[in-house]
This record gives sequence, C-alpha cells and structure tokens, in this order.
Amino acid sequence: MVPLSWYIVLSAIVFSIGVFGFLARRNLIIVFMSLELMLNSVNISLAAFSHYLQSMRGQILVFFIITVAAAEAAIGLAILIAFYRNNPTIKVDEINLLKG
Amino acid sequence: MTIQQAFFSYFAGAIVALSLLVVTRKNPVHSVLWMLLLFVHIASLYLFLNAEFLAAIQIIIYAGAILVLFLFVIMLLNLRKEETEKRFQGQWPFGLAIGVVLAVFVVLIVGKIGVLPELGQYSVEAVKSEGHIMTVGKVLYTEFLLPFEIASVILLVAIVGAVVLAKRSLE
Amino acid sequence: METTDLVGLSGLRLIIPELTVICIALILLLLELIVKKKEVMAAVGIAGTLVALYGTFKLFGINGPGQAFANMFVLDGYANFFKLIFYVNVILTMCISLKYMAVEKASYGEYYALLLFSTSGMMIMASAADLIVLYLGLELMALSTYILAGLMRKQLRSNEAALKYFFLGAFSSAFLLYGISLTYGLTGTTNLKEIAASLQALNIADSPIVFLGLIFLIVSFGFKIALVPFHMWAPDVYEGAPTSITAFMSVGPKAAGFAVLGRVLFEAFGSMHVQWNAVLIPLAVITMAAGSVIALAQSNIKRMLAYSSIAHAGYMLLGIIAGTPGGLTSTVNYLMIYTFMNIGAFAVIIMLRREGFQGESIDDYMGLAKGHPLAAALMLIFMFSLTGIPPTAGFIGKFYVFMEAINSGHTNLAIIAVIFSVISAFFYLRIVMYMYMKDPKEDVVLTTSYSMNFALAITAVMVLVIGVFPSLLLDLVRVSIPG
Amino acid sequence: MLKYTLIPLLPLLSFIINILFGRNFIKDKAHWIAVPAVAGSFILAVSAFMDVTAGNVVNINIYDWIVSGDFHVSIGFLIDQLTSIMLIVVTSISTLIFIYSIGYMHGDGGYYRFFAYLSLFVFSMLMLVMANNFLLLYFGWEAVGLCSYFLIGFWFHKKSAADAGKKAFIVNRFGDFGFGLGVILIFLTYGSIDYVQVFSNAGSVVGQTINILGTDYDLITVICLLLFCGAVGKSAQLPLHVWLPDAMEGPTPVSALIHAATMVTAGVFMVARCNPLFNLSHTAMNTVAIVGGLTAIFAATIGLVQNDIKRVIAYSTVSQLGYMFLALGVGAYSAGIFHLYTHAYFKALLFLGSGSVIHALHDEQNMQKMGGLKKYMPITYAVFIIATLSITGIPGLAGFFSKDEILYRAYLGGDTGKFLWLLGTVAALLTSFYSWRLIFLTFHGKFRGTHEQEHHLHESPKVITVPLMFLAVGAIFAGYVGIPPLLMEHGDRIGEFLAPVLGHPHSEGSHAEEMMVMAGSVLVALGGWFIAYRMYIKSPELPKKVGEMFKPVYNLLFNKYYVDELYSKTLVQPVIKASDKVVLGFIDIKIIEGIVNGVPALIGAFSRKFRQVQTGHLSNYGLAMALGALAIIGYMIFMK
Amino acid sequence: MENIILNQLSYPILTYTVFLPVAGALLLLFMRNAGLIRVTTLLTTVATFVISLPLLTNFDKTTYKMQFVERHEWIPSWGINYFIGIDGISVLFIFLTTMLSVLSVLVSWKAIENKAKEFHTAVLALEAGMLGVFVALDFFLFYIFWEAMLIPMFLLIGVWGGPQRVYAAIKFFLYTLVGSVLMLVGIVVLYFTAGGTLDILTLSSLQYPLQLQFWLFLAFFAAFAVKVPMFPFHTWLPDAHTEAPTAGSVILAGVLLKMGAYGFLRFSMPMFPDATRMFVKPIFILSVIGIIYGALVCLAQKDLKRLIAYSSVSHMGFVTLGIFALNAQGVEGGILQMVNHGIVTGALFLMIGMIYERTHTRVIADYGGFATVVPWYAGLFIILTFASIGLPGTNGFIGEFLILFGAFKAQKLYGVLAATGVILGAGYMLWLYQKVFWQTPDPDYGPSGRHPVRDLDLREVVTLAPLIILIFWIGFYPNVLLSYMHASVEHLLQDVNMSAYAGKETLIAQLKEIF
Repeated sequence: MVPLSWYIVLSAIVFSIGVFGFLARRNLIIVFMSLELMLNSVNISLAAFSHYLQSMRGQILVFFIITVAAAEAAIGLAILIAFYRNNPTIKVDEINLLKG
Repeated sequence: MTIQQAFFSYFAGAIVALSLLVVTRKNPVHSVLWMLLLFVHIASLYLFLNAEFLAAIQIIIYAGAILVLFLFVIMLLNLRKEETEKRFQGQWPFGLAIGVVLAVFVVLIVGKIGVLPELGQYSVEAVKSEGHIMTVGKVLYTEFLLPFEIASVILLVAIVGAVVLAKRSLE
Repeated sequence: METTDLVGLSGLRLIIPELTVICIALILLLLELIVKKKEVMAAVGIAGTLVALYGTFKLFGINGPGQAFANMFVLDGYANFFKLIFYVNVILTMCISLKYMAVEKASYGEYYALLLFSTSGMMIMASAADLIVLYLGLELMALSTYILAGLMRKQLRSNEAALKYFFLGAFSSAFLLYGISLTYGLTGTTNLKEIAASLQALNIADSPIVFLGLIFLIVSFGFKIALVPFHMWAPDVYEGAPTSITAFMSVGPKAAGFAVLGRVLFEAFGSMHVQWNAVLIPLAVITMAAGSVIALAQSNIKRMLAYSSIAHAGYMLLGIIAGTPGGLTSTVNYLMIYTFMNIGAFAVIIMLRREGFQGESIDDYMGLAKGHPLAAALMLIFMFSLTGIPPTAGFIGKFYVFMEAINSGHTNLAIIAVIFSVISAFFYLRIVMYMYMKDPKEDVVLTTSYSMNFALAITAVMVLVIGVFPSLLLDLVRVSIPG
Repeated sequence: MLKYTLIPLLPLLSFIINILFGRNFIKDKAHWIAVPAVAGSFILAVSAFMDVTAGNVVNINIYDWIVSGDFHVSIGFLIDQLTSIMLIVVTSISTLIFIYSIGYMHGDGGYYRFFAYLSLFVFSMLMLVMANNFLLLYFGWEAVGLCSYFLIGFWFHKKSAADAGKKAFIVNRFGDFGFGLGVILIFLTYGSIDYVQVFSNAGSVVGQTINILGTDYDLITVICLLLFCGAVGKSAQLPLHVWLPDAMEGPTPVSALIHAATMVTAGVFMVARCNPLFNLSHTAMNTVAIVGGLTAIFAATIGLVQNDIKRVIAYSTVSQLGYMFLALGVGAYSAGIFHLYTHAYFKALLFLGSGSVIHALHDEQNMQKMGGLKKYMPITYAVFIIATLSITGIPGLAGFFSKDEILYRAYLGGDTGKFLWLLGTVAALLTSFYSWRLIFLTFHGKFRGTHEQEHHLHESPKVITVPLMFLAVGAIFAGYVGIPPLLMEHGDRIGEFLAPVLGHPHSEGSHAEEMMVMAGSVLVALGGWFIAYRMYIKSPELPKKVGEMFKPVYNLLFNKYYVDELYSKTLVQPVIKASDKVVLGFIDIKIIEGIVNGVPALIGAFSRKFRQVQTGHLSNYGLAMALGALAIIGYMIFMK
Repeated sequence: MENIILNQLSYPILTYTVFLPVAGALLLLFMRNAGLIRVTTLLTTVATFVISLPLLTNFDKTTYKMQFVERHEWIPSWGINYFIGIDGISVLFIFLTTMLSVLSVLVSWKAIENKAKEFHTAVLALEAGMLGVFVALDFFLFYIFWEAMLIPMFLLIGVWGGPQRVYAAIKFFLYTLVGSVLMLVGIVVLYFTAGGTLDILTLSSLQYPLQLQFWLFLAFFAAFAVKVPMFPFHTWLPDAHTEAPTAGSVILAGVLLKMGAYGFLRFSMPMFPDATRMFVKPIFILSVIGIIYGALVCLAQKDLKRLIAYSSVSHMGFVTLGIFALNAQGVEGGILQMVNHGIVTGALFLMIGMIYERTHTRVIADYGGFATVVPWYAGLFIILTFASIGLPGTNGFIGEFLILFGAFKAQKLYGVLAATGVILGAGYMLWLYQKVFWQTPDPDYGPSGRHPVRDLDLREVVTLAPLIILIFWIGFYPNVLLSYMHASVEHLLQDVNMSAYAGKETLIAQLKEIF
C-alpha cells in the first residue's frame, strides 16, 4: 500500500515546481504551462485524498478543475493573442507598460 | 517496498522529472511535448487511485484539448527567436529559492499527514461494483448538479470571451 | 439531503435570481445580433438585474429561506445583502458605461452580458456553502472579469491589464485549489458547515496542515480583495482596464472576495479564529500602510484609486478580524457604502474621458470647479467620503468598522487604521485641491448622458443620505446579518 | 451719590463727546466741552472735600463688577480724607492746565484729540483715587497709563514720541505685573479686595508665610513688595525710572499734569492708601524708604548735567518722588502726601513755565541755546523764581514745609533714618543747584539762540500766564496747611486731617533736632544757589572746566548712568534677538515646523520609494504573492 | 435623565438655529446672481442670529442643567440619538458664532468676487457645523459636526485664501484630522465602556478606571490641543490664519479655536476628572510655554496677520491655563476669555482684512503713519489693541485677570509666569501699533498719493461696531456673561473635584501602576 503522504509530498513538489516555473520563466506560454502544472499537482492530491477518504468529492473537484482549466486556457490564450497583436512579445519582462 | 510502492516511485520520479523538464526547456514546443508525457503519467497515477474516469479525461481534455490549444498558439505566434534568447528572467534565483523553500515547508508540514476522518461510502469495492463512470455520473448529476451547471456557464463565458478577445475584427 | 428529490430540483427556486441574471446575459448575447443600439442592451441588462433584485427580496425576504443543492447553496441574509451590493454595482456600472465604451470604441454587446455573467459568479460566491461551488463561482466571476478588463482590444494598456490579471488570477486560483485540497483531505468534506463540524469532531483545529490549507485560502481570497502583498495586480489592472470596468472591479470582485472570506472564515474555520487573526492582522496593517502611502505618489487618478481601494480593503478587513458577527456586519456595511462612493468617483473620472482626451491624470482635474462646479462638487463629496469625513457615508462605514475592531479588543489596530486614514486624506484632498484651488490648464469638456447623471445622482445622494441617516442602511445590514 | 459719581463722569463725558465728534464737528472748540467738565469736577470735588471735613466719609458701591465663585468686586467709591485731598489736587491742577492748554495747544492739528485724552486722563485719575477696592484702583492705574501713552505719543509722527509712549507703557507694565499679582494675593489672603475689609483685617495674617520656590517669606511683606512694584513703575522709581524723562516727548501741559503733578504720584498715593499693610512689614517699609532715598539722589545727580530744560525738570520730578517715598518709608505718610500736594503746584508751575519758554522759542528745549530771557518774559521768569524757591525749600514757600517735614521725619527714624536723612539733604543740595542752574542758563546771561528766535521772543499770552500765576500762588501758599510744630502749635493741619487714614507719625523728636534739620536744609538750599551762581553767573567758563576735570563722572551723569543702554543690552535686545533667531527661527521654524513638514515629506519619500516595488513585471508580482504566502507559512512554522 | 430641561418653547429653537444656515445654503444652490446670493446669505445669518437670541433671554441661569433640550432617535441600532441642548457654557458660544457669522458675511461683501456662491455656501455650512458642535449632547453627533466643519473651512482657506493657501489649507485639514481621529478611537472605547451609549450626560456621570481615563484623556487631548491650539501643536494656526480670507480668519479665530477648549470643558473634565487632575501640571506648563512662546514669536513677526495669529497662541494659552486651574475663577475666566478672544481677535482680523483690501499688503514694514491716513480706522484699532493687551475697562482684562487669579490660586508659580505674558503682550501689540499707525505715513497712501487709502465706510463701521460695543460692555459689566456660567461651572467643578481617586498620593501611585 502506498502511504497517502507519498502522494501528498509528490503533489507538493510538483506544485513547487509549478511555482518555480511561474516565477522564473520568461516565456508567457511556459508560464501558463507552469500554472497548469500547479493545477495538476492539486489534482493529484485531490484524487489521492478522494481515494483514501473513500469519498467522491475530490474526484468531482478534479473534474471541475479540468473543466475550468480548459476554459482558462481558452481565455488566457485569447488574451495572449490579443496582446501579441498590439505588442508582439510574450516575454514577461518586456511587459511593463503599466507600473508604479 | 511493495510492488505498488515501487510503481509509485517510478511514476512519482517521472512526474517530478517531467515537471522539471516542462519548466526548464527553452523551446516551448518541447515543453508541451514533455507535458504531454507528464499528463500520461499523471493519468496513470489516477488509475492507481481507482479513478478511471479521471484518467480518461486527463488524457482527453488536458492532453487532447488544452495542450493542443497551447501548441496552436505557439504555432500561431511563430516564436522563432525564442530559442535564441534567455529562458529565465532576472529573478529566477528568487523563483528557485521560493520553489525550494515552499517545497520544504509544505513537505515538512504535509509530510506528517496521518489521521484521516471517518471513511466515506465510496470504498474501492463499492465503486468497483457499480463502475467508476457510473458512480461519478450519479454523484455529478445529483449531489453536484449545481456546480455542474455553473461549470457550463463558465465554459460559455470562455467561448464568448475567447471570441470577443481573439477575433481579428468585430466591426 | 432530500430523499424525495434526488436531483435537488426543488432548490431551483432558490437560485432564481442567479438564473435570472444568467438568462438575461444569454438574452443579451442573442440580442446583440439584432439590436444595434447599446442603450437597449443596457436597459435590458438593468431591467433584468432589477427583476433579479426584486426576486431576491420578494421571494426570500431579507433573511432568505435556507439551503439547497445538497447544502451547497445557501440563501441567507448574508448572501442576500451581498447580492444587493452586486446588483447595485452592476446597475451603476451599466449606467456609467454607455457613452464611455463608445468613446473607447469597445462598445460590444458582450460587454453587458459579461458584466452579468461576472455578477452571477459573484452571487454564486456569496451563496456558496461549499468550497467547490465557491471555486466555480469565483472562476465564473474571474474569467468574465479578465475578459472585461481586456475588452479594449486595440489598446495595449487594456491587453496588458487583462494579461496580468489573468495570470496572477490563475496563480491565485492554484493556491485556492491547493488550500481546498488540503482542507478536504483533512476534514473529508468541502462543505463549510461540515468542515466546521469535522474540525470539532476530529479535534484538528490546531493541525498545521489545516492551517496551511487555510493560509492558502486566505492568500487567494487576499488576492481578490487586494490585500498586500497579494495586491500587486490591482494598480496595473485598475489603470489599464476600461474605467467602467475598473469601477466594477474595484467593488464587485472585492465584495465577492469578502463574501467568501467572511463565510469561509466564520462558518468553516470559526474555531481557528486565533490562528487566522494572527495572519490577518499583519496583513491588514501592511495593506492599510501600503495602500495609503503609495497612493500619495501617484499621478494617474485611476491608479491612485487603486491604491485607495487597497487601503480600503485593509479597513474592511478590520471587521473580519474582529471575528464577531458584528464585525462581519460592519465589513458588509462598509462594502455597501464603498460601492456608492467608489463608483461615484469613477463616474466622475469617466465623465472627463472624451475623444482624444484621457482625463486620467490628476493634473486634468486642475480648476475643474471653475468650469464644472457641479461635477467638482460631486467629486468633492466622493473624495471626502473616501477619506471618511462626516457627514458622508464613508465616515459611517469607517466608524462602524473601527467600533467593531475596538469592541473585539483591537484598539491598537484601530489607532493604526485612523492614522493611515489621515495619511490617505492627503491624496484625496489633493484631488479636491486641484479642482478647487488651481487654475485650469485647458478647458475640460464633460461627456455626460442621462444614465451617467442618474448614476451620479444615485451615488451622491446615497453617500449623503447614508451619511446623515445611517440607520437606513444599518438596520438593513443588521437584519441581514443577525448579530 | 450722584454727586460723587459725577466727579469722574463729567470728564468721561467730555472725552466721549470730543473723541466721537471732535474730528468732524467740534474741532478747535474742544475746550468748550473739556474745560467746563473738569471745572465742574473741581467744584464737585471741593464739595466732596467739604463733606469729608464735615465728617462724612463715603463708601459706596455702585454695581457689581465681577462676580466669579467667591471672588466678588464692585465698582465703588471711597471718599475719605486722603481721597478728598487727592481730588482737590487733581481737579484743581487739571483745571488750570486745561486752561493753559487752550493757549498752548492752539492751532495744533489734534486739538480736539488733546482735550479728549486729557479728559480721559482726568477721568482715569479720579477713578484711581476714588476707588474703594484694589481692582478698581488697578483699573484707574492702568487707565492713566493708557492716557499717558496716548499723550506722550501725541505727536506720533515723531519717532521719538512714539517710542517714548511705547516705552512708558511697557515699563509700567513691569510694575503693574507685580501690582496685579499683589492684588490677587491680597484676595487670596483676605478673601476680599475692598479697602475697608482688607485694612480692618490687615493684622489677622501677621506671621503667616508664603512659599515661593521652596523658601518661606513673610506673607505681608510679599504683598507689600508686590504692590510697591506697581508704585515703582508708575512713580518712576529706581530701577523703572527710565520712562519718565523720555515721557517729556509729550506736549508740555501733559508733562505738567501727568508726569509731574498727578499720575506719577499715584504710586505715592497707593502706598499711603495701603499704610495699614505697610505698617505691618518692616522690610517693606525699609525697601520703600531706601528706594525712595536712592532715587532722590540718583535722579538729582543726573539732573545736574542735563541740557534739555524739560528733562532737567523731569529728573527733578523723579527725585522729588523719591522724597515722597522716603517719607512713606519712614512712616511719615502724611508728610509724603503733603509733599505730593505741594509738589504738584510748584512742579506744574515749573513745567508750565518751561512750556511758556519753549513756546516762545518755537520748540527749542536745549538750555544751552537759551539765556537772557529774563527781559523778554518777565512773568515767566517771576513764576520760575517762585517755583524754584519753593522746590529748593526756601522758608516761607510751599516746598519748604513739606520737604522739611520729610527730612525731619527721616532723621527721627533711627540709624537707617539718619542715613536717609543724609541722602535727602544731599539731594536737596543737588536740587537747589540744578534748579538754579536752570534759571541761570535760561533767563540770565546772553541769548544763545538764533537771531530769528531772538526776533520773535515775547511773553506768552494771557491764557498761558494766568494759570501760571494761579499756580504760583499755590506754590507759595500751599504749604501753610502743614506748618511744623516748631513754628506753630497745631500748624500741621494736613497731618491732623489725614490722621484718620494715615495715622500719626511714630516718633516725635525734640525742638532742637527739628531746628537742626531745618537749618541744615535751608543751608544746603542756599549752598546750591551759591555754587550755581558761581559757576554760571560769575564765571560761565567754569562748568566746562569742571566737566573736563571730572570727565568720567560727567559722562556717567550725562548718559544717565547708562541705565537705558544697560536695559537695552541686557533685556530688550536679547529678547528681540532671541524671539527672532531662537524662538521663531530655530524652535518654531526649524524644530516644530521641521517635524510637522518632515513627517509628510518622509511619508512622501516612502511613497516614491515603495511605488518602485510595483515594477510592472508580472513575475515580480507573482514573486511578491509567493513571498507573502511563504512568509505567512514561515511565520506559522516558527511561531508555533 | 434628570439633568435636562426639555425645550419649553413652542418650537425646536436649537434645531432651527443649527439648520437654518443649512437651509440657506441649499437655497443658494439655486441662485446665480452674486448680489442675490450675498443678500440671501446675509439674511440667513441675521435670521439665525435673531432666532438664537431667545436662547439668551429665556435661559435659566439658576441651573446647570441642559436646557432647550431636544432628543429624537437617530441611529437606534447604535443607541445614538439626535440629542441637543445647551448649558451655561455653550450658550455663549452660540451667541458668538451667530454674531460672528453675520459679520464675516458683511466683511466679505466686496472682498469675494470669485466663486461667490461657493463661498457663501461654505460660510453657511461652516456656521451650521460650528453651532452643531456647541449644541450636540451626543458624542456621535458632536463628532459629525466637529469633522464636517473641516470641509468648508478647508475650502475657505484653500480657495479664497492668500498665496500660500493650498499649503495652509492642507496643513490645517490634516493637522486637525490627526487629532480628531485619535479622539474618534477614544469615543468608541468610551462607547463600549459605557455600555453602548454616547450620550454625553450619561458618559459624564459615569466613573472610569484610572488607566482608561489616562489614555482616553490623551486621545481627547490630541484633538482638543490641536484645535486650541496648544504649544507645540500650533503651527497650523499661523498658516491657516494668515492665508485664510478675512471671513475665514475671523471664524477661525472667533469660533474654531474655541472648540478645543470647549471640548476640554465638555468632555475631558467631567468624564475623566482624575486624569484631568493628573494632567494639570503638564497642561499648565504647556500653557505657560504657549503664552510666552506665542508672545515672543509675535515680537519677531513681519506679517500683520501672522502676528495676530501667533498672539492667538498666546491668548489661547491663557484659556487653557484658566480652564485647568480647576477653580471657579479660572474656568469662568477661561470661558470668558474665549468669548473675548473671539470678539477681539475676530475684530482684529476683520480690520486687517479691511486694510488689506485697500493696500494689498500685510507686511508691517509697508505701513506707517496710518493714524494720519485713516484716523477712524486707527481709533478703532487702538481699542482692539488695548483689549488684546487686556487693559482694564475692556473685556480682555476681565478674562485675563480671572484666569491669572485662578491660575495663581491653583499654582502660584505658573500664575506668575503666565503674568509675564501680559508684559510681552503689551510689547508686541504696541510695537505693531507704532509700526502701522504712528510716525510719518508713506505719501503714496495719502489722499493725493498714488494709492489713496480711504477710511472706513459705513458698512465696515457697522461690521465692527457690535464688537467694539461688546468689548466695553463686557469690560465694564462682565456679569452679563459671567452670570450665565456660574451654575454650570460650579457643577462642572464639583464633577472634577469629586471622584473615587481623590487625593494626590493615590494619583501618583496609580500613575505608576499605569506604566
């Protein structure tokens, strides 16, 4: 039997990797993917909890998270495209018109 | 170490490694491809956890829809010069530090997870007897009707939003 | 759970307001195809909102009938009052948007639909009794708002605002989900009431894991209500987004964030009051400090109001920190008042915008009182209200919050808050000073419309009336959220 | 009662009418209102005097002035022997000077104003002497100061006049500061500030002490000394004498009335009035006497070398006031008042006479530019001689009687008394010298002014000379109310008259002693004349020689012991400098304003600094969020 | 509640008095013609004055109780009432406020050309606010008026003021706001300590623990000391006074400064008697410093208005000194001196405004010999000068004397030190008078000069006349005002001197406990 904590630790590590990606990468698309990574890490822990609790809720939430992730991807990439049309860059550190 | 633990260890190791690859590859297309592999591994983990339906939609939606969308956009934006430039930004050491510290903190805290509340009605046997998809469907359409409906609205908004924002010209 | 109604369709009655709003939004989407006049769209939107408002209070009274959908959805006074805030917010936003969006060349029909979608998301958040519903409502609201922020597709500012809002919003969502997952794992449920029961039953209220989950929840809610240091998006997004959306955002998502923050902390984690207070108190202090102080150096009025909005979040947080029903009441009361004064202020900002003139720089307000005494007078009222000077509503809001903070023993916090409110007075006064005490640089032409005038009239009158007869509002709040 | 009220009220009415309508309507007819008013007061005063001689001492309260807690004070009058004498002095001299002013001030732009102020002064002075409590006394006290301020600064376009007015008021404030505190202390001690109650209870607090900065002092002494502060200021005693010589910037009738005859004697009056208190404090009495004696000789020495005719008389006034205090200090209150009364006449005469001279010379006041006026102005010369004889104490004239009484009483006052007597006698010598010097320089010898002045020289008109003559009569005969017992049994009628108020002198000496003192004073008076005669008539070059010989002394005297300079250097300039440079420039602007403006500036600097945190980079924002979350988690871990 | 007397008149006189200006202000919103606006404002202020007169005539001087009381429910959920009434302390300030408002409208008749409507609206709003402060018997109501007043005053200074007006206005606003928000915290603490009421009379009748008293006193002190203003919180005053338009300066000096001291009397003393006694010494010290300091700074001033402004610091030092003497003479003198200061300094500002209209300079050195140029003006000015110095016969004397009396009675040393302020006061005022009015005038200002300066006209004399009359009236018959105060002051002092922690030793012991 795999202990629950293994899953949770895995989830935590992946989450942290996602955070690292979000904070460190320049390319917005990869930043976005880091976000997806974070969501997936949550999904792992939710599924694990769900399993170990013998409850359905976690899995249902995973389902919704995936749904929302899809919607987010659509909107996020649309925003990215709209932005790219006006300012052809997707470098995080080149986007600072608004500041102060 | 039981066999399950060994398998888990492999998958966990792979997931971590793949995650790192995703966030460190210079070429976004490579990242996407590593991510595809990552999703397959995660789906496998779901199977471990007796969540067949999740494994399925992980592949179908995440890999099939979302990642494809990413690929589309990468292609659309035609990011050639990307490969010649720095992949990390100036603050990456901070990002790394935060990532590491966060991991340490969270692992320190959650690693001790032990006590779980009383078990629910959906034991592995119970789910197996009815079939996972059946169980999920039942729950989804009764207990979780409201969230389900909300999710539908969210998708609608996503469509509308994507159209409004990304359409070349409205007038 | 109702056994006879497995699907829980009987609960539909409770979500009539939400349904109404969503339906109107759908109708607007369709209507956009046939109707070209945006006034009609706005009118339908406002009418629909009014129907929903009527529905909310006619069907359920102030206190609401209770729960539905497997206890995931709750309709109580708390939720109803927040809904009132959302209705007011969306109606006023629509009123001030009409001419403005045309000037910005972003007058899409979807605008109104998205406003309503966003509102419905907020309403769901307010009524959410389950973390899953809460998450979905939050995402509904957030996704709509991301789009709205980026609606001026041709303007880089707007794009950038949407971009930043989206990425950071998603980032915070991930924290939210992580928090939810930990909470779920430890308590075995996502239902707020059951979480509370579980914490009690399993005696895990002092478990660090639960607290970690709670911290993640607070981080993500803190993002929505723009607490320092999770506020970084706010100034940029407020500045870049269309002004009407800035007005909308500065109230709606913030209120919704407080709605869930209040509900989650009080209903689910009431037993961990001490722990979350230890987190919230420093957050409140630095929020008030950063908001008040950084606003001083701003030259763009939208940006300044963004920082002001951050500072106000700090004040509102005092009510939550108090940890009493009264404290919650005071926060809600503050939010209602904040709605009027903030949208009023933004309405005046919008009036200055016209073809070829941004009207966002503070310098543009020089000598406004000379050419447009009425507009200047209204701005004056809103500025003093935001400062919290009687006899405006802003004072009542602040007073109540301070009162509850002190009542719960946080006198030091109240003293810090009043000090920062003095600092904040400086930049509000600066606007007044520019309007009244400087000579105009150039002639400012105001863009007005009937709906704009209506919105201004409503906000100004409410600010003054609540300021002088606070009972009108107080009684309502106190009935909604019984102490 | 109306009669008594009318005494001060008539001049007040005159003031009000003149000040309101003088400028536009009355103009140069102002004396038609002022003179009858003050003359009316004089008649009423005489009537009041009759009442008092008939034994009717009046003490009436007109209305409650201030009521607060247990503090209660009325506007009310006490008309007893002392007051009635003062009334006569004030009103009679005023009337004469008013008449004199008609001629003297003729054609002045502020003619109406002059009469208005003078009327106000008379009102104030009458209030001062008629008051039946300390606070009302204080009212009159300050009010006469006000009038003095107005009248010194009457020709306000002259800077010196303006400065002098201000100086007089402010110097007096120093004295009043003490006086005011004295009044308060009296109430706190006796629970009342009515004369009658205070004086009847005066003895009840003997031996009580008051703690000042940790040391215990005798309560009554403190009270008396505080009151005496006021007297020092008002009567120009050391060290607050500096304002009086400067006050000569005012028109000469003012100098005569206010700065010689009446106002400056208010201090004497007040101390005499408070004799029941002073009698209880040996220290206070001695202080009064010594201050008086020192002032007498101090001012007299300065008077020796001054050239301004009015200043000489002014220093003479200071000196004579010192005499009066000397008398009060040795307990000879009636002698002091007696001298006050005689002095009023001869000093007013001197001033008005000098006014006549100045008038004739078109505002020339320097005696070195006069001389030989005898033949042009015989009447003026005559009255000057009379006044001088009187002031130097030549037997038979008013000054002789009062001065002699003072010196005699001083002589009787033990060892201190002897010393005081010596001071007084030396002062008398000096007085005699400078008085004669004045006459010789002014009226004898050759005229040293310009030809044009010489051409215009003439005797003054009737309206000026007639009051002079009246005053001359006073200067001769006023003394006969107080003939010393040596010359006439029961001759001291004024002493007897005042005895109910002032009591009897403490000690009586022998005839021989009295004779000795009298002879001594007559001798020094003649000696003074002789020296002056030697120096200014016989050998006019002598003064210069003497001056050269005692150059340092001469300079010291000529510069009035540098007292003004001393005050300026040690008090006035430091205060003004400190207020500008230290208080305003440093404390107010640098420190307080620095903090007040510094805090917002600091916040502003913070603001500008912290807004840079908002870099605009998405990832930085994310970093902040993550850091925030991390900080909270860390806090949670380490706080556990 | 026994210690109130309900309004016996047939109409709510206090409400009318307070809100008539508001009604007038609302009326102004519909007017365009500047002349009409002026007339309306004048009529409104006059009407307010007339309406307020029955307060004086129908006042029952024999009782300390609150009179003309009106009480209505206002915010029931917080237990807050619309509760107004006056006693012997506040009645005089009502009178002063309504009178000075009339005069400040009169003096602005020609001076205000720009934005006349806003100006007069602000003046009326200000009047209502000030009146409200003096009648409020509910702390919440009080605070509303207290703060609301800042807005019109801020605008008056900032819009119609002198060259440095913006700086002055913001300084004024923020400075006073800092103080009042701390008071706000104090109010709330008090609210809960008293069990959910802000009724001033109830709050005054309760006893609070010493430690609480200590802190609350400090919180209230922050608000009141700034308003008074006491050294070292005074620096807003010279700027505000100097830059404000004449009407603003008059109201500022005449009424606004009084609110701080009024606050001490109405709140600090009866509510925190022990803390009050504890703080007597520090306040005495600050007051004495203020007296001397203000006077010294005056000596160094080069600007007419600034000099008068700093003289206010000095004079208000007397007021606080008197009030905290805690005896009948001191307190009554303090109150009287507040009225006096309102009259005299108000009149001084009026006069400076009048001369400024003519010469457009406030620099003292630009003047000289004006007694020849404008004799009537000079004549009235000298009256004010001497009233300010405190010459007997003027109102200033009565106030100062009673204060010094009270202070001397309480603490001899401070009484003596404060009395030196009287000397300095004469110094700077006479210096001012000499510089401005004496010596030879600049021929430019003469009738044939380049900028002929005319003497006062009828409107201006009418504006000043009431104040001049009051100066002498009070000077010779102060009981006309003092008699109103006796009962209230006596009651106040009873409150202060009777409390659980009587005795000095206990106080010090308790103080040690606090820290």
